[in-house]
Amino acid sequence: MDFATIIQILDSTVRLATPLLLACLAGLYSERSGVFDIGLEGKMLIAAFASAAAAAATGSVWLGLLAGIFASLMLAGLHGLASITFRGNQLISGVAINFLASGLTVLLGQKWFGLGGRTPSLEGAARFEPITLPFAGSIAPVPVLGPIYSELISGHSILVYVAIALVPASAWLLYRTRFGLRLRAVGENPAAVDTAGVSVTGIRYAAVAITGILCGLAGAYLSTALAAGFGREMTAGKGFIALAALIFAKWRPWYALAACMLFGLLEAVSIRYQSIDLGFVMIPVQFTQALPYILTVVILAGFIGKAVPPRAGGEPYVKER
Amino acid sequence: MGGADISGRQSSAAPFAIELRGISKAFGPVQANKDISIQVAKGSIHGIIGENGAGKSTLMSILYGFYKADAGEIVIDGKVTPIPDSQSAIRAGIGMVFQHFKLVQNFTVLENVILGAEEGGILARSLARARKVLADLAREYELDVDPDALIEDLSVGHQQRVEILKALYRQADILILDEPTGVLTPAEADHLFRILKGLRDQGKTIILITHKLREIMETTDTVSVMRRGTMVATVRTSETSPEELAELMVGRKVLLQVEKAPATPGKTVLEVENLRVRDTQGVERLKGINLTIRAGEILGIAGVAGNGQSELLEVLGGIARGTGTIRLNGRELDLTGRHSDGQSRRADGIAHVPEDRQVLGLIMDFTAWENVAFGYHHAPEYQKSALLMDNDAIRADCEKKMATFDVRPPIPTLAAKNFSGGNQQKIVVAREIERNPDLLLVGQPTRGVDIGAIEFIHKQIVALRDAGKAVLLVSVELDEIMSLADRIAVMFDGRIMGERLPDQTNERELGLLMAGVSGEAA
Amino acid sequence: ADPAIIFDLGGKFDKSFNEAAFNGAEKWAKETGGSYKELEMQSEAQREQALRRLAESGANPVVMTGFAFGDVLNTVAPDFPDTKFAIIDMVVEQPNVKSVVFSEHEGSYLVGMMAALASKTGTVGFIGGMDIPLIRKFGCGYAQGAKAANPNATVILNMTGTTPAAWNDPVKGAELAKAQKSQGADVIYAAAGGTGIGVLQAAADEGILSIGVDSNQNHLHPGKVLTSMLKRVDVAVYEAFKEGTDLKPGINVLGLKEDGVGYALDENNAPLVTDEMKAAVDAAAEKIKSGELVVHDYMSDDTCPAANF
Amino acid sequence: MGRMPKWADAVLVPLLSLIIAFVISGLVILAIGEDPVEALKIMVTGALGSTYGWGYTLYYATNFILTGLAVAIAFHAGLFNIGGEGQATLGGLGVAIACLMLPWPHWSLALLASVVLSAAFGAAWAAAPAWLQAKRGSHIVITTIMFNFIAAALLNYLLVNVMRPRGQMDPASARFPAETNLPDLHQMLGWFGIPFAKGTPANVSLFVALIACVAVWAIIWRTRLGYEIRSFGKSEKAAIYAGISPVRITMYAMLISGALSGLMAVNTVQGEANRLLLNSVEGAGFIGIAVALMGRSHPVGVFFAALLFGFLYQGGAELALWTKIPRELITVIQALVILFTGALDDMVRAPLKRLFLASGRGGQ
Ligand SMILES: Nc1ncnc2c1ncn2[C@@H]1O[C@H](COP(=O)(O)OP(=O)(O)OP(=O)(O)O)[C@@H](O)[C@H]1O
Ligand SMILES: Nc1ncnc2c1ncn2[C@@H]1O[C@H](COP(=O)(O)OP(=O)(O)OP(=O)(O)O)[C@@H](O)[C@H]1O
Ligand SMILES: [Mg+2]
Ligand SMILES: [Mg+2]
Repeated sequence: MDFATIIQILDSTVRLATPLLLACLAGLYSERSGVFDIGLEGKMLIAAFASAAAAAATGSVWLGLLAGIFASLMLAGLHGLASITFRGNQLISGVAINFLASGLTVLLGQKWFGLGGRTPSLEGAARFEPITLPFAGSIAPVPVLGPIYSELISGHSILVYVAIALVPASAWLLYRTRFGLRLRAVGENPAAVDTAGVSVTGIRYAAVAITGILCGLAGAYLSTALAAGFGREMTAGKGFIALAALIFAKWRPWYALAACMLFGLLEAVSIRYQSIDLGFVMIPVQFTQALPYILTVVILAGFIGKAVPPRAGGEPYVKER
Repeated sequence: MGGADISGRQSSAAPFAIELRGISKAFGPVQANKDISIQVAKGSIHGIIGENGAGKSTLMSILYGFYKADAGEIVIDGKVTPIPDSQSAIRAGIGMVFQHFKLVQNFTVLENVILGAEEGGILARSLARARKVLADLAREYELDVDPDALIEDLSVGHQQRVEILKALYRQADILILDEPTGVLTPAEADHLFRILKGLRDQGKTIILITHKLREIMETTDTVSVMRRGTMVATVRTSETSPEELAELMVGRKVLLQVEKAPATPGKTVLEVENLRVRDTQGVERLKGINLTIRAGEILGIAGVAGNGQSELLEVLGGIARGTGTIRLNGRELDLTGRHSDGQSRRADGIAHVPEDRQVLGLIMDFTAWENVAFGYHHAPEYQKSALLMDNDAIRADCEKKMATFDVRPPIPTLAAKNFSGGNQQKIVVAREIERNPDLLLVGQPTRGVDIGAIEFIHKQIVALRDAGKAVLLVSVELDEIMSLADRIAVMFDGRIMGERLPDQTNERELGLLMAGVSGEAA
Repeated sequence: ADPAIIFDLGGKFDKSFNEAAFNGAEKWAKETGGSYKELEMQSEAQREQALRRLAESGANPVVMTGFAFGDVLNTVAPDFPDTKFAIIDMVVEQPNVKSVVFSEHEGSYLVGMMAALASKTGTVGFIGGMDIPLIRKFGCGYAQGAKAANPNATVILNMTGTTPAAWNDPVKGAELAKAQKSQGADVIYAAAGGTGIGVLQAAADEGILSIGVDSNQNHLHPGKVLTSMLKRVDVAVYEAFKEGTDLKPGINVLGLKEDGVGYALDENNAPLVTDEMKAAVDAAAEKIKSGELVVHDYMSDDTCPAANF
Repeated sequence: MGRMPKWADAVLVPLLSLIIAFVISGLVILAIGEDPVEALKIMVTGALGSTYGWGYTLYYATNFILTGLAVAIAFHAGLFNIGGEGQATLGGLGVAIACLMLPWPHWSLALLASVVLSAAFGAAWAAAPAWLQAKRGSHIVITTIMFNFIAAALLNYLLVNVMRPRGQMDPASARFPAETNLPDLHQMLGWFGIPFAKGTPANVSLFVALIACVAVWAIIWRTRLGYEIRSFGKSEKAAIYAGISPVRITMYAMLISGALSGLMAVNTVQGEANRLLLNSVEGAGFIGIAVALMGRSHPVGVFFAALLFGFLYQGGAELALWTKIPRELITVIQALVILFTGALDDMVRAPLKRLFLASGRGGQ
């Protein structure tokens, strides 16, 4: 494998990891606050749809982004209502939200655009274009560093940089601020927060809202940066992979970055090398396609100890039974 | 009714620190508090006692804004102060140490202390300030804990200090403690009461809930008694006696002393040689234990919690694995293999009343009758056929046990979580003792249990001994050990420091052994 | 009786196969002013249900798109001897069934040639939806064409996935296209339903050429889609509707000769297709039509001379 | 008494929640410009108005019962098995092998064989995640998701390269011999002279599912294993105290769960398609999660929830068949039903409880 190929695979890794990373960080906030969220997939999906639809209608990707965030926030609010206010089952709520998004996106898309749930293709200002970082052109010829900077680091859409910047930002928010302290506490022992005079409900809603916003970014990235428009079910299970990454990362921001990059890398490699001819035997494409999943299991079993979720996770906070 | 005109150390003209008027609270159909009124004078220690489920915790939770009262009002320093939430309680200068600590286990002490009382959005400043304040408080009240330690690494005694520090950090003038000594060693409890008296002398007001009459008598200025949701009396401590309080509480005379005949030990039932146990982190928790128990004998294990007593019970009960030898009636038991689990131990004739009934001894969501079979679900009398269990038989058995052990309410289909702590404990004790085991392991049998139930449980343990069975009793309550045990072994740091006979030793000597001062030196 | 059409699981707006069928039906409706009944499948078990219900309701003929109906049609057709059925992409031998199959390998051969001719790097790509025989048939024809135009050409063959999502994953399609580009491909042929949209998009973004499939997809990115492999499902549906109750049963193989497959040339891609390219491809097309040149059909023996699956 | 009676909790609350879900679904239908009353009529008559409709409703319900039970029994052990898809996929493989392996003289023997093999294959596919959870602490949610993807890839490979008869276009196995075809409800009820529509996919597997319901109920509430599973699910620590081995229970619960998922394939692969298709599971594994949650992990609840989802599936199909309403409407209705009956039920329960409490007090 030559250097250029490595750069290309890593470049692909960054692109593929970005939606995972955004969704994974999204889940991190919610789950750290004690609200489990298997509805990441649905929120991403509806955001992907809303942002593509709004971008197609207005021609502005920024309005699209706002619409995506708004749509995702609505579903997040629904999840909050079910799991915080009405103390419902968080798994059921998540499952329902996934179904809801999967149905609504096509239903509305068909009603508005008549393209079977697809939005029109986005062009120009209706899409996030790659950003060329300063000096990318002039540095490019420099050996090793040149390609790394100009091809791997430069040339992604703004949301990629946002996603990566969100990692230190989240770490800081979580471990260095009052909000972060309360957020983590509420996921571990809500009664402690409650008796300390802080509203458990307030913190959890805030966390769920952040989850909504980040899922909005993830969805918008999919449909307006990676692709140029929405297609039905276009999240294709990424929400679940993000969830896996979150568990993998033991609910920590920097680990989340590593986990998502790993998943991105595994997928990039399996895309790059489909059928592998070993001479005596041909490894079928199905095997390489399953490889990221097989490796995930292997890594999980071999290297990651027991992942302990936030202690109060999944349980609604009830003080009077 | 309550609300008697009693004002502790202060003159009755001064406003009360706290006055509750006509507080009522129902949980669904359960009326936990009925029209309760009390007055607590500023700068006094006020005790509240009552049976399990009498409504003490509920009342205090209302005062702290954790629960909302259905009716009634709260008056603080003479002003009617609505307390809809804990925030308001804190603002009104109330701090509470709950029976089950409200601490975040994987946070540091500092983080727990500032939680909810942070200054500004960034933590660094709050942490720095808290560190200073904590140092001051530690000096002032002997409340030192390592501010950077994780809560999960602290002993319960230290965890409780953190809870008190939390309240003091918020400048509480009124401190409520709900069963603070349930999990403390005598030394820790003494220390706590010293702190509380110090706080009182600085003008703080303290409400103390406890089941231990001795603590009430020694510490409080006034005491209120609750029964079935109502306040039955409030009296000056100096004008009452434990016997009177006990009778007020339970509504009948209670024996505060265990009555038992001298032991007549028979053949050796349990022999433990060089028993060693490591925990999951690989730390050695038992470092070569040797002991024997004979039939018709109660061996009491005294010691500060966390010195290996739990591990000893766990290894004998088949929960943990270890090395060494254990012989029961001369037969060696498996310590590591397939036959080292709880099922095998039960089959061998060992029954186990675990220290933590809610986490180990019961499935809180199961009904009482399901819990009665817990651990004995393989017992032949509970089977209908090779495959099916005989639920009717278990239910019938449960009814019988509930009757003999006076479990209230005697409803087999009620979930375990809906029984009060004392009655939960009775279910566990009934299940284990009624098996008529050769060896009974008992850990903290009366923790958090009211005096009526304590009396009953103690009687049962003695009865089993008198039936010629061996009992291993682990308790951090020296009182309990002194009055129940026929022989006392003191554990410290995974070792047995020495053995004493109850009538040839005293609390001071045992206390020294518990602190690791060996027998010869003491 | 009104005719009816049943679309396969991809849905009638898949921008390729089913949509072509839909266009054919619409064309018929517009021209004749007639109305027709349409259905979209949502689950495997509904295939039989849909067929029976339509036949019972009197629809005639009943046209269905996709090989997956073959099995069911075999059992349903005999129960409705008076109803005519037409199935696309599959052969069902029943007296009241018209089977329309396309020689996709021939069309793919032509676009494969065109790809190799347009390629500057000598490497061309193929992205299929799922590794199933039909898609291999496309890929195999394409590879033969590319090798014919440039014996040294390298053909990269990729499949999107193994779950139904593989047909609807434009993001992965785009990523595959980028991966192929980084391996040197500068023309990529997508036969992957909705996933293909992503392939075409990525190719346009990356400044390389792409080739559409089934419908004419040249307009999706004018000047950036080299051509589209046309599979005239629309014509087949249109014809079947037009024949109406007189639908002629039997097997209908639509190849180059029958104008059933081909490549698209319109104002969107005219600047991309040089006269030499057109000449070479048209010459090959003639040879195929005349039978002088036989493109190997993967499905005839599950092997491919030009590619390894 | 001022307590909410059990029947209200078990029947009234879900019913009211269901009504809310349907009312909101009606609003959605209005919003896309269709007539909700008409739509409901089509759904009800289409799914329940004829034995024909029932034939489909019950067919789907059969799938959902089995996957719902699978999720439910894992839930009882405190395990979240999202791997129903993959386990059912493998179950399909088991059915195909059973049906193609031997020339069975009669369907009943073939059924026996396919039941055994599908359950075994499904269980085997659940065994690895179970073992990894029990021994290595690998989170079962992740591993079962991963095994879904791996199962899809495996089946894709086998169907394309191994099991597909030469020259066949479909990535599907050969058709099973006619002797293995299971009798459908038309045939079975015909034996008793009860008329039932011909040509519907509901078949004898329905009874397999019903037997599974009873068996699961008995396992959970009547056997020692079930007692141990429930204990372990409620509290691992307490289970160890009682001498219940976590590894053993995790394995058993997941094996049973996987076997139930696998059994689903008997219905789809042998009962309906008569050959193994690429996507015969069609998301039933995921629906099973919703069914189990809605059914509160009780076999009776699972049965009714499965019936409800069967109705939605078939009613929705009819809707898509006869109106211009896109099929995704059904997904939305499903979502609303799951949401309101499963997660927002307290919205109905809390006021209802207060109502009962007030009336109880008033009555005293
Ligand atoms: N959150 C709750 N939900 C429902 N019922 C409750 C709740 N908390 C307490 N109860 C009931 O209210 C009554 C009073 O309980 P409370 O905890 O106040 O008693 P207590 O006097 O503190 O008992 P103990 O001495 O055991 O601590 C009991 O019957 C209890 O079962
Ligand atoms: N009727 C009820 N409905 C629901 N939950 C109840 C009910 N009664 C009691 N509980 C719960 O069961 C717990 C045990 O009751 P209770 O307060 O009497 O015991 P406890 O004293 O807190 O236990 P411990 O002995 O550990 O101190 C209560 O905290 C309460 O949360
Ligand atoms: Mg209490
Ligand atoms: Mg208590």
